[in-house]
Amino acid sequence: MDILQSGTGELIQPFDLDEFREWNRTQKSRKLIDKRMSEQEAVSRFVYDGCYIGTELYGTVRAPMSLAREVVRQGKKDLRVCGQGVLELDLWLAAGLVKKLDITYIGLEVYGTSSALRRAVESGQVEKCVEWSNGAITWRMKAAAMGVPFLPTRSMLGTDTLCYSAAKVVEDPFTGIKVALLPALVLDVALIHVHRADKYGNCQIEGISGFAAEMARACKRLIISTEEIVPTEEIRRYPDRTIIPYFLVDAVVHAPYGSYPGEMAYIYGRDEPAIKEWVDMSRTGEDAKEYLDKYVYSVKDHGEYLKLIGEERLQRCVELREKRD
Amino acid sequence: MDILQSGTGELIQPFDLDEFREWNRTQKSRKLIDKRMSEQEAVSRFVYDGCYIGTELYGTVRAPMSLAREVVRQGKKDLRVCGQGVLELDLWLAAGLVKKLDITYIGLEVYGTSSALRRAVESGQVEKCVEWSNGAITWRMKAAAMGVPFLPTRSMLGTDTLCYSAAKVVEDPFTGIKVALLPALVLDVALIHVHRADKYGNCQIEGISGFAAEMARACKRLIISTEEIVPTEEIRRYPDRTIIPYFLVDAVVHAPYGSYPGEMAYIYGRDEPAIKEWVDMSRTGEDAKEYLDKYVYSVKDHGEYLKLIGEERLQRCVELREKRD
Amino acid sequence: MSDQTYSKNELMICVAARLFEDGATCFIGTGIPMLAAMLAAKTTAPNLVPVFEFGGTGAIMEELPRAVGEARTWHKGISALGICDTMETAQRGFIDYGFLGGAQIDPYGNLNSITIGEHDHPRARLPGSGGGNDVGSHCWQTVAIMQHDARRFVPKTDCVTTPGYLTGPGAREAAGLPRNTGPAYVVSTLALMDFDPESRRMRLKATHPGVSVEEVLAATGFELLIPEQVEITAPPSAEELRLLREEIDPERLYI
Amino acid sequence: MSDQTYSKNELMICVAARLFEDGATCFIGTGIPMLAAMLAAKTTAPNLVPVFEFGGTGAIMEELPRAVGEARTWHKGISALGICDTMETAQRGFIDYGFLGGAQIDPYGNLNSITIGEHDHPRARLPGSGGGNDVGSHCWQTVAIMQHDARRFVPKTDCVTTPGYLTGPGAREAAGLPRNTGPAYVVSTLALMDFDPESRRMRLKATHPGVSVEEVLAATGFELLIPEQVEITAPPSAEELRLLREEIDPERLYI
Repeated sequence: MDILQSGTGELIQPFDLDEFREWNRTQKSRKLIDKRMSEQEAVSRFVYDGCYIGTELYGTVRAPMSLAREVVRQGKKDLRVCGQGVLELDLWLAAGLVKKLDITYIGLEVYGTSSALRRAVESGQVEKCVEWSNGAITWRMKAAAMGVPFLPTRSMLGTDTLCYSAAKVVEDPFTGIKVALLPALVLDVALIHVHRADKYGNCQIEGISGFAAEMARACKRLIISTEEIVPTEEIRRYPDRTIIPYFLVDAVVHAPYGSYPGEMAYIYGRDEPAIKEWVDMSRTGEDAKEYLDKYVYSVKDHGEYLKLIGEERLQRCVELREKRD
Repeated sequence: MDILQSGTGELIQPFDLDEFREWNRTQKSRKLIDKRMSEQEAVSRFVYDGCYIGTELYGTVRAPMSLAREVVRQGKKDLRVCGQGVLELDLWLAAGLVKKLDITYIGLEVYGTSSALRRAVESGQVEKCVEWSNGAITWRMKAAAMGVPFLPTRSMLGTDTLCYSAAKVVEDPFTGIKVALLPALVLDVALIHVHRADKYGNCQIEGISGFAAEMARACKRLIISTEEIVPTEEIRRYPDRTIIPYFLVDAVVHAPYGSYPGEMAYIYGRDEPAIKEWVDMSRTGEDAKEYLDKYVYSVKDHGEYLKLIGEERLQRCVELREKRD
Repeated sequence: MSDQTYSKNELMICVAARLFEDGATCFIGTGIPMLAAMLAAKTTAPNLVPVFEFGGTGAIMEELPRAVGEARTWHKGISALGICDTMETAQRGFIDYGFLGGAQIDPYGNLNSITIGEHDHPRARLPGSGGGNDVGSHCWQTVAIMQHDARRFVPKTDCVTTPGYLTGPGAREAAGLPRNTGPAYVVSTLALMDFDPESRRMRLKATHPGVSVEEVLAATGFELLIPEQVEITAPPSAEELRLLREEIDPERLYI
Repeated sequence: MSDQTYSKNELMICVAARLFEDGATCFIGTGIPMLAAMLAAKTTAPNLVPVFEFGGTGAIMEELPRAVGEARTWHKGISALGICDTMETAQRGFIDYGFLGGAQIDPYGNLNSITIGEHDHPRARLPGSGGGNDVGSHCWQTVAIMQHDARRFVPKTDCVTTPGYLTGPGAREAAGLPRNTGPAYVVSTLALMDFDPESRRMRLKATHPGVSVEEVLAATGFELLIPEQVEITAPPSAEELRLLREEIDPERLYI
């Protein structure tokens, strides 16, 4: 089982499984502790300059937008960032917070490529882009979540994506096929937005789970924002819905409309004009700064942000929500 | 990444991922086809002498007992069987159907070791026992479900479990730790019992999911038995509960009390005296045969079996069910 | 012939939609593939099973999704699980078709969506490999949808980020990619292309109405194979256009 | 001293229950560990987090589970997922304690639960490695619960199916098992044992009431380390017995 090929990309977040185990033993309490706090407190306690950080799902769907804005507001810098994103990572890129990227896709989906990404990378402000596929980056988190050093895949083979990654190609000792081994990814901090959580951090999600289960199990610190805080009894009534148990969680932030201007299935739909506003403003660095000034720096927290957006607009999003007939 | 150690156990179900992919392309329709059939038809169409077969979960909990009895009734033989079981595998062992075992645990839980297993193995009737841990056998299915040839684990290292398995130990090329590589397990046939399914095979489960998701994705043929057949609209209302989508499924058998004498969370509890009856009768080959005569061979199907058990007993189990307050 | 006018996007959507086999599973990415899938589901492929990478399978697409994780991607769906489920379903051989895009494509159907210029100091940073690499690796057949010009149809892409036939016959298998997979079609603003089964090189199959073979060749930066018979794609029908404009994309996000 | 009589199982359950640290996560197998966990939850460890291998985490154990997948193992629980979730949670270092059993145990705490005699032609076929191997590999500390006699406490087990300290100091790490893990205690019908931190060999910690050190040694097929001070385990209290008999196992499945 020789190494047939090694990607030349940097492993920008090296890992040690025994050290991760020790962290999980000593830094993650199994006690039911009230972890509710403001987004200011959560971000200032757990996000730090230079940390390796990731956000779950995609900027317009169940994304931790209120937390992402708070990271910008507190100006955490030199971030090493995990992969895929739309609005949330775009804000960080535009604010100049990102130093290195394990990148899979950063763009504006319907609205095309990301100008913020282009500026940040082409100017050299982002020092390093290590390439992965969407599947691969999730499997890297899944490896960490499983407590194993790598997972094999048949993605990425034969491409420059592999060349610019930190994966390694080997021959499977059972059947002789080639597979790419993806190194585990243990994030320093992860941000995940959910439908409901109790004060201890037990979380439940409606609809697709994206990569919440994997990311929550692949990080040293986990900040949850939630549309609703529910009594623990409600969690215990449907334990088969608890995708994230409390002992994985470090902070629970109550954030109604936390995914706005993106959507939250069954609660509110997306605000298309608000998304387009970023699409337009992000085209130039100057306009992007103006946007950040208006929507991030000049409001002190998510509550003030929602006041700026206004009840009427939010209500319109509620009307546009996905419904269970 | 040399092979540091190889288990001496036989890989009793060799696999070829490209062949499995081809099977999934050509033998598993994506069309919505009514797959309802009797247990007789399902077992006679999809289970065959010498096939590699597995049952999901454990003989007293959401186990496909009605299907397991039908396999005995039809006398399918020389079965190669996947691992862990209580009543369901005990019946097969007692009926002399099993030739080879990828064994993790076969026993009677509370009631101790399995006499049927002892007789079958010590007499040489079961020709081969290849050893795995419970985690390992599930990860083997998970490997197949992921479409990869192996998964690494830190289980089994340093033990004779590994020596008598078909795992291989290698050094992780990223961090240098040792891991055991578990070969993918692609079953010929899997039997899974669920709370509800539609006629196409979309399945939903309440409570723990055991290894249903993994096994359903790691087999060439999948027979589902279900407490209830529901309209597809009900499935589509809660797509986030569909752990097994229809295109994985080959047969849908309506089997109320299909897990009896075991339990089905929220529907019925277990029948302790009925379980004890097998515990007692299975102590000798003769008594075990008598039990099989009474409860399997002399009834023509699951419907007749339920009549033999009687409404009153079944109703008592319903009263003992787990409830959501 | 239709007497209606239509946009290039409308035509590409219609041509792509007609490629969907009824009852097949298809990995659907953002944009034109979504419109094509909706159009197919309303016309020739009512039993189409759309799969969206973040977990939605078998949705009934009543409204156009604008993101691959939106609730519309699992609306009245069969299952709504996570990205591992869909990617592993593809890796296991359960996804028949995948739709792809990119900034550049080469004669073997390889796509580039990461950088133009040197990777570490790019002239243009593109979005990244995304799910495209996984789709191109695992789906049985892929269809690329591209603007057609010589800057995009290039002899050699700056990077290969989604595998086509790589360097030619046997190259996918040699790299370890699943057997019998690869690009089937390219739908462009000018034409429909397929791939020669021997050489694995891109081949013109049909030109769009009003486009000459010469125009296609001029807009292609490599030698495109030309078969003896070049078909002409059927223009959007009135019904296709009505569906697109009234039911599928009434807000005109794409058309 | 209690003036009540009690069974050997009742004593073992009480001794095991007192080992549970409050607020710790514990992998609970069928049988005595379940009773011990319930007793602990009702006495000294109200914040105990039981984990059952087929997916139940954090159940409020109101009734004694008789199987590791029963609904009682996730009754009012925190989560009810699958076996991969619990095993991977252990592999990731989140499970503090695990309870184990076996047919044989050796001085290093290695357990055998697959075969007595030659593996391929065994004199006795035992249930198999089960979850025990995973628990013994990944939990931070393990506690074995055993009948105490010289056929079970052997110098060398016929097979090692759940890893203890293997061949002694450093052997677990050399085999690749997670750092700083291993057996902590053995609760038997005669005594409570721990392991010498230097030699990793089993050591008598306390004898049960009325049992002499000599009796323990006579029932142990290898040289058991004897410290200068051997404690005596406290007998079951009246309250412990009441809880066991009235609340935990009123049907007397185990006691």
